[in-house]
Amino acid sequence: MSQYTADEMMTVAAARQLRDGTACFVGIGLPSTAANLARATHAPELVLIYESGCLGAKPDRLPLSIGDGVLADTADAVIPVPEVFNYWLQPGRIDVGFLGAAQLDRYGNINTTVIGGDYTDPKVRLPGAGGAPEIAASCGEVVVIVRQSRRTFTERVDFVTSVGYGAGPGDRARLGLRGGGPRTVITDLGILEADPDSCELTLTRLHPGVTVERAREATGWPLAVAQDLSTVEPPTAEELAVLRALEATMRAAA
Amino acid sequence: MSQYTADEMMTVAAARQLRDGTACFVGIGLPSTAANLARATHAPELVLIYESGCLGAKPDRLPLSIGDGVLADTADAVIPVPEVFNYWLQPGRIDVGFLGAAQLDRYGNINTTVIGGDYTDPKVRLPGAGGAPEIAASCGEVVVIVRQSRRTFTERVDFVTSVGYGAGPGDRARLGLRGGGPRTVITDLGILEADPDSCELTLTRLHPGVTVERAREATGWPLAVAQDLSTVEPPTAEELAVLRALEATMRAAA
Amino acid sequence: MAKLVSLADGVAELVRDGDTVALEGFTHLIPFAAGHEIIRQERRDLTLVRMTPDVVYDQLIGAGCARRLVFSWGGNPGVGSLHRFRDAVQNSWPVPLELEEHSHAGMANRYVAGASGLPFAVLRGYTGTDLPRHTTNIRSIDCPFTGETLTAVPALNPDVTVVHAQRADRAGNVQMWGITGVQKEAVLAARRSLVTVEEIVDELTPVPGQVVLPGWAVTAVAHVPGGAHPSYAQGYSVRDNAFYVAWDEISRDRDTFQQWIERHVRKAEAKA
Amino acid sequence: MAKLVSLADGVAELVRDGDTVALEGFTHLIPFAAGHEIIRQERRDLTLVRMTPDVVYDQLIGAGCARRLVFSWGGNPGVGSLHRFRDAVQNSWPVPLELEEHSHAGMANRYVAGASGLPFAVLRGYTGTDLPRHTTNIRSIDCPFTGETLTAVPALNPDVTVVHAQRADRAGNVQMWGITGVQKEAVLAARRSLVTVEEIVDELTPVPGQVVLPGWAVTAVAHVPGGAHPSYAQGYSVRDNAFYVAWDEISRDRDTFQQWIERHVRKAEAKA
Repeated sequence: MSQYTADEMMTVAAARQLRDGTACFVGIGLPSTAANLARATHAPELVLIYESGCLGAKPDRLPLSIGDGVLADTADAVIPVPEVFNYWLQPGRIDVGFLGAAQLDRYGNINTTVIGGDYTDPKVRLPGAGGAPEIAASCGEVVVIVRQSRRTFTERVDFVTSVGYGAGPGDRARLGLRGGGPRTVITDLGILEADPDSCELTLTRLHPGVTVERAREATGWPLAVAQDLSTVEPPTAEELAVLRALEATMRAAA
Repeated sequence: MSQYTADEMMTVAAARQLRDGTACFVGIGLPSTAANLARATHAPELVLIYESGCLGAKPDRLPLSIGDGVLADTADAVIPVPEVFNYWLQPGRIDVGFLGAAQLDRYGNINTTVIGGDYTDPKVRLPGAGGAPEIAASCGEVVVIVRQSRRTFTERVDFVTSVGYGAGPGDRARLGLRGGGPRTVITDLGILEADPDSCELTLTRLHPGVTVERAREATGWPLAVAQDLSTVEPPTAEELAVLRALEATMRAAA
Repeated sequence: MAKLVSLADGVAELVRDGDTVALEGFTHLIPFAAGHEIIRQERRDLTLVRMTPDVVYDQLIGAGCARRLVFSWGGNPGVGSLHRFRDAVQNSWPVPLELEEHSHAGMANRYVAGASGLPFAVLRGYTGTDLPRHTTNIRSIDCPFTGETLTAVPALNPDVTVVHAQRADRAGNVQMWGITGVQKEAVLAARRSLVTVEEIVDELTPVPGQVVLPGWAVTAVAHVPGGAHPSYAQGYSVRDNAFYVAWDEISRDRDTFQQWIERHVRKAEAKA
Repeated sequence: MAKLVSLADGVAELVRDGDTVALEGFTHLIPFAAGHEIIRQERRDLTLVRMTPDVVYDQLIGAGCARRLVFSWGGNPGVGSLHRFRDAVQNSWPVPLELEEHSHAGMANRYVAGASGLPFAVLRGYTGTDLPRHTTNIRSIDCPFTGETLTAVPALNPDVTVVHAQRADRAGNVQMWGITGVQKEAVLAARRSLVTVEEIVDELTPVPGQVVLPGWAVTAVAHVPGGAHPSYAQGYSVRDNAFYVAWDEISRDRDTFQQWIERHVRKAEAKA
């Protein structure tokens, strides 16, 4: 078996979440890499939707931005940005939304706005919401990809940019959020899944070589661990080869 | 001078209302003929907008329907129907709207819905509103083209499909209608214009050979007549030639 | 991915008695063949939705398929009145026809709201007209920022929308161009959709002014060349203006209408 | 008909101190050259509006043109943070920067409302997030039919919108294609508009995926080849990804930033 990095494991694990034939709302970076990896391996009919307006993009290289020309050139349709949100995301036509996070709490609430201080005088000003609040609200389910650390996995997020399960069970329904919420969080250490009853993110799988203790240390709340905790299959040779070839296309284009 | 029909006089008079460089919302029939006549004579830069989504259509023959292929083929842009109403008509971007009428009252309120009986059991069921209510509401001004008769020019319309000046001065402002309303009514007998103070349609011009008495007889209310009533210039030889050539293209295509 | 079906199977599966059905197409690309198949399959109690119920709805109404009509302009464009529509409204023949009547702006926005997963749309419309007196589906709404009063109309979400397009590929991706009206919104607003097309191709070459509906947003596609006749499909056919004129005569009388439907619709074979 | 102007004259006439200014372009077709001209002409106290304030707004903010930013995502796409934006928010350098922060869905709908002549837009958005706690421009609204509570945002109507497009003809009709983002809505929502273009042509040949803005809906057009650099104009140029990476280094430090602006913007000549 090949050697691989923690980021490669994370990307492969994320790609495996994507079922063939579903529609996936993709952001740039790891989500885009994972989605294109899925399309190049087990999910050739995966529909990639980029918020720039590219529906059904089929890039033959990794795009460098969500508005990369290769997305428009290969899309089934290029549509105006308001239409992306109004006709495609809002009515729940998109099965899976990928999100990143600067902070994440145990209910999958996400912060990408400000850290520390207060809103008008923050310690760190982050990019903000982008499409995330409505992706989190309206996609069939949300997959979060984020490196796991105490700084990121916090007891409380400093700002709720995108709602996960709010304060727990029933909150999404009370808020009128129609999508299923953050079902899965893929990290460089393993996979967390929302418990169907408590909605709490629960460690269900570890990447090969990672211990529960390490995962607990990288989590800013008492981490729930599944009784049937299992180990993620390492990347196959094919997955790694395709992933590396994809990443090489990105370096070549940059 | 050539011989001409009352309909030709009406069409030429309507065409003359259109100033070069303005944007005009055109329905099929006489309005379309008049607008294309204007474009072929004194107003080459007149922008024709058809509710089918053709912005800036430049047909070289008279279209047979508002969705005639010649409109799409020659338009600056073909846009979805919702955009016609939301981005172009509603914000007041269109200078002139042409409307017809089955009934019209002295304040330019228009009925194209039902005549006689009541709404659920009418004597005559007409086509209904189409784009007219919002054309009447939002265009810079409205020009009505309609043959004048007691049946059409009624004391009260049986159904208000499109609002003119409502019950008189101030009503458009009270209703929040932003366009200027029906400034001019072109008939086969002459031209009526809304009085700036009373808003009442007032006969200001007669076509050659038509008497005030005939106009009064064809009006179902006591017709106001301007003190400086004048006579419309008859169609010029050029106007008639262009109009007839346009109409010949329509017969050829039908 | 949309299924490729025959027109008969598509209508049998997707259009049911009592459904709210939208056939859209603005002068161009009107799905006449699908309308005829609905008549042949004797659907009943339909709520028919269409901005411009013209000849195709005159046929469906005269054939007794409709219980209710939601619309904004009902006429034979460029010709005159719809006699079957008038006969249904004025004389309840062959069955009574309820009307829900709007303006084009209102109907277009109702489809937009439906396509957008919103319960209503806001517009500047209907104000001062008699239309709101005859439908409870036109209400006022105040802007939460300026206090200004505007008009609200509820979303339209047909059970099934039927449209005609120029082309589809084998995955059911649909491509149409020219005047595309409100078809995209009507398809996206519907629970199910059926698209008849002039041609099924291996690959959809891009065309200026095209609207593409991805196959995963369409339920079924049927290959029905000429399925828009007597309307037209830009690049494939021209409008049969003579038929629209002839319809005035055919439809004026109940008997001639019934003979025409019997001969040209009920006893005709589905086109595909 | 739009006027054909030089970039310098267009900015001088259309962009005024204190204006609300939108430069739009979603990764593609970002009007960088116009942004630089605004810096050269030393506009002040602008309210800058943009869904994705990226490098072009980092430059305008660092150069002291902005008093306020209305936005939904402020980063250097694919690279990281915007250092001038962060310095302005965190340290008020060179001047304090007020923020009005939205989501993409909210901003897109605000432009749609602006283009539509409506005072507000309705969406399913923001619910449960902390965004409404920090702006009064996010409110709730009840559906007059179902009673459901949704979110309302007010229309955006910039004093001036600036976009870059591939082509215009001599009457000022503008044609763009590829990813066209929210540019049409941003132009139609604005009181005035300035479009920079790669090319002025005698006739606009139709292109698949094109958006055409008629000349009568545009205030002025300036011929500015390369005016989107370091972003790109599909069919004319490719994105200068290296510049986006380099910007991280240039902008991290106030002095290097100022030197760069001095050399590449203030002392450079307008491109047209």
